[in-house]
Amino acid sequence: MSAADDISTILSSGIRLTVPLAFAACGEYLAERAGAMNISVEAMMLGAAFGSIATASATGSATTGLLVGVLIGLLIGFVHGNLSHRLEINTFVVGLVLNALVLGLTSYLITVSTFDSHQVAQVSVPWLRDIPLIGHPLFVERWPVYLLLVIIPLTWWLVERSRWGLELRAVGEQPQAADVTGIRVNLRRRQALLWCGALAGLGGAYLAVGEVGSFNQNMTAGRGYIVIAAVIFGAWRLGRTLLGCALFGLADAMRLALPALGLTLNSQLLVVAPYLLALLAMLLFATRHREPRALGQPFERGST
Amino acid sequence: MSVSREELAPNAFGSRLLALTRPGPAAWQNTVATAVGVVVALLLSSALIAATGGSPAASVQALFQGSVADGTAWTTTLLYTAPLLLVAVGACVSARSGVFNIGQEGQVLVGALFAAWVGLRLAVTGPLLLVAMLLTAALAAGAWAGLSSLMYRFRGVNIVVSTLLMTFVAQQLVAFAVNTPWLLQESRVGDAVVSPQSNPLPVSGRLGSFGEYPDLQVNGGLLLALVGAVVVAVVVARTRWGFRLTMLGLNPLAAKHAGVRVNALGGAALAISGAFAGLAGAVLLASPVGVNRLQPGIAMNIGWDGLLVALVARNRPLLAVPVALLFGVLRSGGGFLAATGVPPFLVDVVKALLVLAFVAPPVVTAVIRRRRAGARTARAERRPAPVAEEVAL
Amino acid sequence: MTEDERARELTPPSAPALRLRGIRKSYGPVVACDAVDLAVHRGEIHGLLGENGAGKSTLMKILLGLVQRDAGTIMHGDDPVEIGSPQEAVALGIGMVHQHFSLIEPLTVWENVILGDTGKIDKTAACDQVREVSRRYGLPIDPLARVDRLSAGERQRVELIKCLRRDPSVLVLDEPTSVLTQAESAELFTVLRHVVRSENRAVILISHKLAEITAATDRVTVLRRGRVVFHSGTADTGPQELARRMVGREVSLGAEAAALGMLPVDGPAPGEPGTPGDGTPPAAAPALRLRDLTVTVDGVRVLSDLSLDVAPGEILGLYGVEGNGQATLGDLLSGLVVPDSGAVEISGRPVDLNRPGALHAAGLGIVPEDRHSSGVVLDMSVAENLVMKSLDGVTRRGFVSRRKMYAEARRLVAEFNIVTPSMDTPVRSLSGGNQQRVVLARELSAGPAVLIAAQPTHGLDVGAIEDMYRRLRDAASGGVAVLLISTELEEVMALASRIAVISSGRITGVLSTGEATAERLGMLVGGVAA
Amino acid sequence: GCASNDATAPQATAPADAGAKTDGGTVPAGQPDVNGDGKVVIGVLSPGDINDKGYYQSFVDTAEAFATSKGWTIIKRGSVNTSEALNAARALCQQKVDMVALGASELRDAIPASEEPVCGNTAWYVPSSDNIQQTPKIVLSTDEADQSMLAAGYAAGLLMKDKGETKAGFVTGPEVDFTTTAAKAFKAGIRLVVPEATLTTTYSGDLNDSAKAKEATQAQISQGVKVIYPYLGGATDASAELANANGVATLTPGTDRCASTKPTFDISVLFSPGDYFKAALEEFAAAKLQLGTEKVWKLGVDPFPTVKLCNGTPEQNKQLETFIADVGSGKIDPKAEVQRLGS
Ligand SMILES: Nc1ncnc2c1ncn2[C@@H]1O[C@H](COP(=O)(O)OP(=O)(O)OP(=O)(O)O)[C@@H](O)[C@H]1O
Ligand SMILES: Nc1ncnc2c1ncn2[C@@H]1O[C@H](COP(=O)(O)OP(=O)(O)OP(=O)(O)O)[C@@H](O)[C@H]1O
Ligand SMILES: [Mg+2]
Ligand SMILES: [Mg+2]
Repeated sequence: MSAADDISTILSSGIRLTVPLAFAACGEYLAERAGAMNISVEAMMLGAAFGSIATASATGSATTGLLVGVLIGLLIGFVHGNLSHRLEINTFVVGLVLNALVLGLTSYLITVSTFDSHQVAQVSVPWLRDIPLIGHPLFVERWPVYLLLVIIPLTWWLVERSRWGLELRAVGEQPQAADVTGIRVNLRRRQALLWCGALAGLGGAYLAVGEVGSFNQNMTAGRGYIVIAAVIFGAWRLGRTLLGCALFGLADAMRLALPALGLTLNSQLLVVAPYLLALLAMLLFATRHREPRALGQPFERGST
Repeated sequence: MSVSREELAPNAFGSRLLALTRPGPAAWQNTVATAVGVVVALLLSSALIAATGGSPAASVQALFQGSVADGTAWTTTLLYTAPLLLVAVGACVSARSGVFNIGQEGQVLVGALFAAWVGLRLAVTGPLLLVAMLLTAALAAGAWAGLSSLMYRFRGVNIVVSTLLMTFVAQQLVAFAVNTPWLLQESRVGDAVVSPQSNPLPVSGRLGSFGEYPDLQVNGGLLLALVGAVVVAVVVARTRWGFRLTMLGLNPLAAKHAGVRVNALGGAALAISGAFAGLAGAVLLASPVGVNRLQPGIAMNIGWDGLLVALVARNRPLLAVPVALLFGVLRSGGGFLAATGVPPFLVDVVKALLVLAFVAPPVVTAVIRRRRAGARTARAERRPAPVAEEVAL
Repeated sequence: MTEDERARELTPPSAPALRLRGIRKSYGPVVACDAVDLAVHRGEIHGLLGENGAGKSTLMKILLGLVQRDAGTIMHGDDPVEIGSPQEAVALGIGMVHQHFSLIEPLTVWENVILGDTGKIDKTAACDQVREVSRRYGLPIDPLARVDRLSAGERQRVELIKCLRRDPSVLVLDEPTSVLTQAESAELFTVLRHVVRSENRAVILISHKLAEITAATDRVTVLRRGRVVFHSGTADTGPQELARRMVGREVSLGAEAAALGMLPVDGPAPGEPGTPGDGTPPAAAPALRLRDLTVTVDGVRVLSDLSLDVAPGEILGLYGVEGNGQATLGDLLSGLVVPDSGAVEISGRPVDLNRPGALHAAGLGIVPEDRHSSGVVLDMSVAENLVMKSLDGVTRRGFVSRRKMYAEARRLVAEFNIVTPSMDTPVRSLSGGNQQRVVLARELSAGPAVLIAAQPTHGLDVGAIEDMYRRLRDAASGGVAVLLISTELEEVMALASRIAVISSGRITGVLSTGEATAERLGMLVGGVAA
Repeated sequence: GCASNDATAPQATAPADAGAKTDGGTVPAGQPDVNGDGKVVIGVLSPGDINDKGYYQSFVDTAEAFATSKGWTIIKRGSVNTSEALNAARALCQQKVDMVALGASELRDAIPASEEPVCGNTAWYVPSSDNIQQTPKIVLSTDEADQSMLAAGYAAGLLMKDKGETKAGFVTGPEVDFTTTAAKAFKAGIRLVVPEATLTTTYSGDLNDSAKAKEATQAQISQGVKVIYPYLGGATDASAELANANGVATLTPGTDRCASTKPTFDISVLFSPGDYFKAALEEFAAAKLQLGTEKVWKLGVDPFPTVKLCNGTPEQNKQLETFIADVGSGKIDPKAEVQRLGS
């Protein structure tokens, strides 16, 4: 085995571990830019993972499963949005409760049912896959991975270039001012949460029907929290957020691949690395100046 | 100046109590909405059971049997209630000061970790050991939560986020401790397999209890929690410190303006909330009947649930007592669900739905009231305006 | 005013551009607007005059679609229209410059300008439009600049450009001058006149300042407690009548003029603390001494080397346009901000500003600028708010004694005429004037040597303003050194014996009231040392 | 001052010899209806996911099948946190079970409940690796992981030798004692056949995180590993499927899955707690279960644990059988072999 192959293996593995995070991070990033701090992303991913496998098992189509996963993410985003940006229940409370609810519900349902395993098809791009080093990692993947090629630029464009995104940013920074300008603040936040739900759902569904092919209890195992850590680590910039996801994904890949290369590292340290890095990022680069000013703050017309 | 109410009522405190019992229209609506919410939550849960082939009635029966049917069941319920209440009381303190700590799960773990270390390594004997354990747990978890406060103070790190992230750090810290022989991993006997857990605590490091199991046995942790709830309730409502805390929570700027050391007080509130969570960790570890070992799973989601208890109790320490009991009932009752074929995860679903049922009503009634006003406005728009006499300009 | 313009004003075009009929809006028990009729014509500046809380902003928010009315009709030309959102208002040609909050600071000028539009974003076109509008009206601005780097005056320009770009037939400005220097106000009125005269638009100018209304408008409508109580051509009426209509009783333009936003016709009576001096500090040792205070926020010097002395028994007015460091000075003297350098001495002793509560302990009382955010705790009771700074006096062994607290609160409520249903009423449900009295009562009850009053009359009605003036004068005559921080020229002229002018965080001059004229102050405010 | 960790270790169990243990014991009256309430209820607690299609599920499935055939009732509860074991066991006793069966030795913390009055009339079945103290109330069922894992390694070694491979892989969850010792014995087994063989052990951190297990498996496959032991829980199938897809041989963690088609396994390593439990249940049904005894399951002596090749050549099968018999007869000392070759 050559060093190039080793790198190629780790890269592949890192990409696969990054993809679910990256999908969800695109969503969480957009929601946070709109000021909607949403810790229910774990619930979205887990619910979607369950829904996608259940559907794939029932219909025999992994792609349908993927779609249903997205729908479930949307549903959770819709519920979260309405609870915290229509009824104005504290968004952290809503997030905690949804996480607990979805974990309980999926664990319950998986106990009383059994599903077959299903996976979406793999795409292998001719010629490109033969590029040394990066060819195999990048061009032999389950097809939803390539959705990232659309979703990342689209998310960036939506936030930075579209009118909707301009309004989202306004809502995330100074909701009162946005309101008098005629922007429906809570509506925009609910919409942002829908986008977040759809993408986190896609991430979770990809994990289930793309990556693993089956569902087991608490299968997202805290990936939603890693996504939140990535957005913080990325200081609310899309590029750096995705970099964070890639970093966390690669770190995991290294941890899982290094023993095969004859090296071992302290596993607790590696598991905790994303959280420590996010905390460090916040400590070192005074992120408070980059954080959307109204992040996590409810909006009610008339209050200052 | 109008005549104030206290001038009429010599006993101002009495009149305040009276005012509490006289429900305003909002309180009445809230009660109804909460009742409706609870019913909806229970109906949804029953529907879930029925849809998956279980029997809702049998599940309720099992929950009842497992939690309050007899002394034994009560003992288990109270065993869970104690740490839940401790966490919730702490959460009340920080929430009162306007700081939202959601890292209790980690703080429980840190408390248990340090209590275990003291209990197993400190060559102290007798009841002193227990005291040392509880104190260390409170101090360590308080300091752990205090870290978040420092990060906020000096680098502006959002407290909700940092307490959340620190939870995962705490989990790995405990995992490291119980996997590391020179730290807390259990001793190897012969060539037996060792588990990721500590040795059991010596007997002197366990909490006492009242009553003889299998009859009702009240664990010492519950007493600790009840005392904590009462003390916190009194301190918050009656002392100068509590006055400042409330002021800080309601308007930090005004508090600072009034000479409150906001960072110190907010940090103290966060640390106190962490300390209570840490105590909960020590209580879990030193439970009079229990495993008495530090294990990675020792927190058993008590931290998360305790936070929910405080939310349902709307951050009132005394109200947290019955709520913690309810959550304890659900936990101990959940142990009986298996017999009905219903997965115990049902309890988590019920809990989450109940929390929503308690948290949503005040908000929902407020919104409905606002909507009603809005609806009236919408209808009025269709009505032609009374034509005022033409303004000659 | 040319003959031509005068002629046009006297014969307004027949159909109003916009007409409101029987508009009503209530917030619970508070009726903000009640059967309001208003007609605005093209080619005129229409003044909307009223005390604080009269319902002016509410009326305009209804016009803008931000607030839904309970009853009434809005006629645009000859058609009744429904305005459900600001976008619909824009479509009808109504634009508004808001009193508060309407620019998003981290966004650039052009982004702010197009916020609220619909359709695709075209940056180049937007920037071109900004440049075009700014050239046409003489409002220079860089479309690519971030708003948080702009001064108050520049932000006002952005607001104007944002409105004018949409080519409104009716332009509403809600108290636009409070953040502007006199020169900037003059510039604004020039633009408005241009908009009205050459482009035949309608302008609604909202103000509670008599002087501004009489100087800048063609026609005036007066609101009192939500009702239209008077309307007239501006030329056909005078300050005296407008004041009477606005307040609802006969008022003298002497003593009360300042409360109405007019320069006093005659100065304060001799012998009062506000007696004009000669601009040099009185001989007595200063009770408050600020030494070279410098504060830097985000690399910007908000206060630089600010020094001031205030003697016992005097009222020193610190006058300047909003956003020149007064707020920071107020925060500093509230203990919310610690200066980079400099010192504060009270009664000759330096105060350690790092210690919370040190200023209060040293004998400094303060009526903060924004009472809701830092003066009171809205959800605590009147009694609690009254004792919150002197908790030690009502505490025994760490426990707050309710008996002592109520006794103290009752005393203050009586002394300061605070109208409240009970001691347990949350301060939130008091009226603005009474909230301010709570703050003042609390601060004066500690027997301070120094009282800082920052914008003490913001948001109060004339009666409450007069009461506040009286109490500040009383405090001064009782030997307290009063520092009055105000953006209202009339207020400082009426109250202070000396006036210090602050501009860009530095003191540009100190004048006695005798030597202070609007022109000299105006130059100082503009940063030109006199 | 500080005490050392070992000073606080429970002063337990100078391991008595097995013979003495099996001698004593009591047979509770009325077996199988120990509590005499007219029905037989078996309560099963498992620390793992009882739908993992493997180790943990086998225990519950066995119990369920047996109970159903006898007309008994079964109460099963999975995913029991070790810290909750004690309360979970008590809950079973309160529900009047006749037998409490622990699915794995991780739940040993539940054992003190057997001494409590609530559990007065219950039989206890406890699987054990040899550090659980025998009490008069419990039946211990012990197998030595060394033996089955050594045999598993031996079987894997046979496959590798015939293909001329030297690289084997072991993918498991957390890096804890039971996984590290298993890996060690597996490695020793392989080296008995292929002395120069290497074993790569990867700890994914979680027995149930399929995604990570797959990545660990993939990394090993890329390194040219030809036999992989997915020593996992819920993540077993995901890992095995990946191995199948790459033509890498696999072993089962505990159950006989030679018949399985998706994924397929090449070696079944049988140390399923269900199989041991079934024997106890049979005794229980026949009213012969002796509490206070320990049943030690020996490779080559008892039917379980054992190892079988799913598609072995007769030659390979024979070699494996010989090896197992040698362990059973004491000709090979597994402990010593693991010591010698495992590190
Ligand atoms: N959102 C609201 N909820 C309740 N009451 C309100 C609200 N907005 C305004 N009010 C009340 O309506 C009345 C009119 O307010 P409005 O802001 O229109 O006054 P204004 O004339 O603009 O005063 P100012 O000169 O201070 O700007 C006040 O009594 C105010 O308290
Ligand atoms: N946000 C609010 N919540 C509850 N009540 C309010 C609110 N705003 C105003 N009010 C009520 O509306 C009334 C009018 O408020 P406003 O501030 O206009 O007082 P005001 O009539 O100008 O009196 P003052 O002369 O004391 O300022 C107050 O008495 C108060 O009870
Ligand atoms: Mg207004
Ligand atoms: Mg029985």
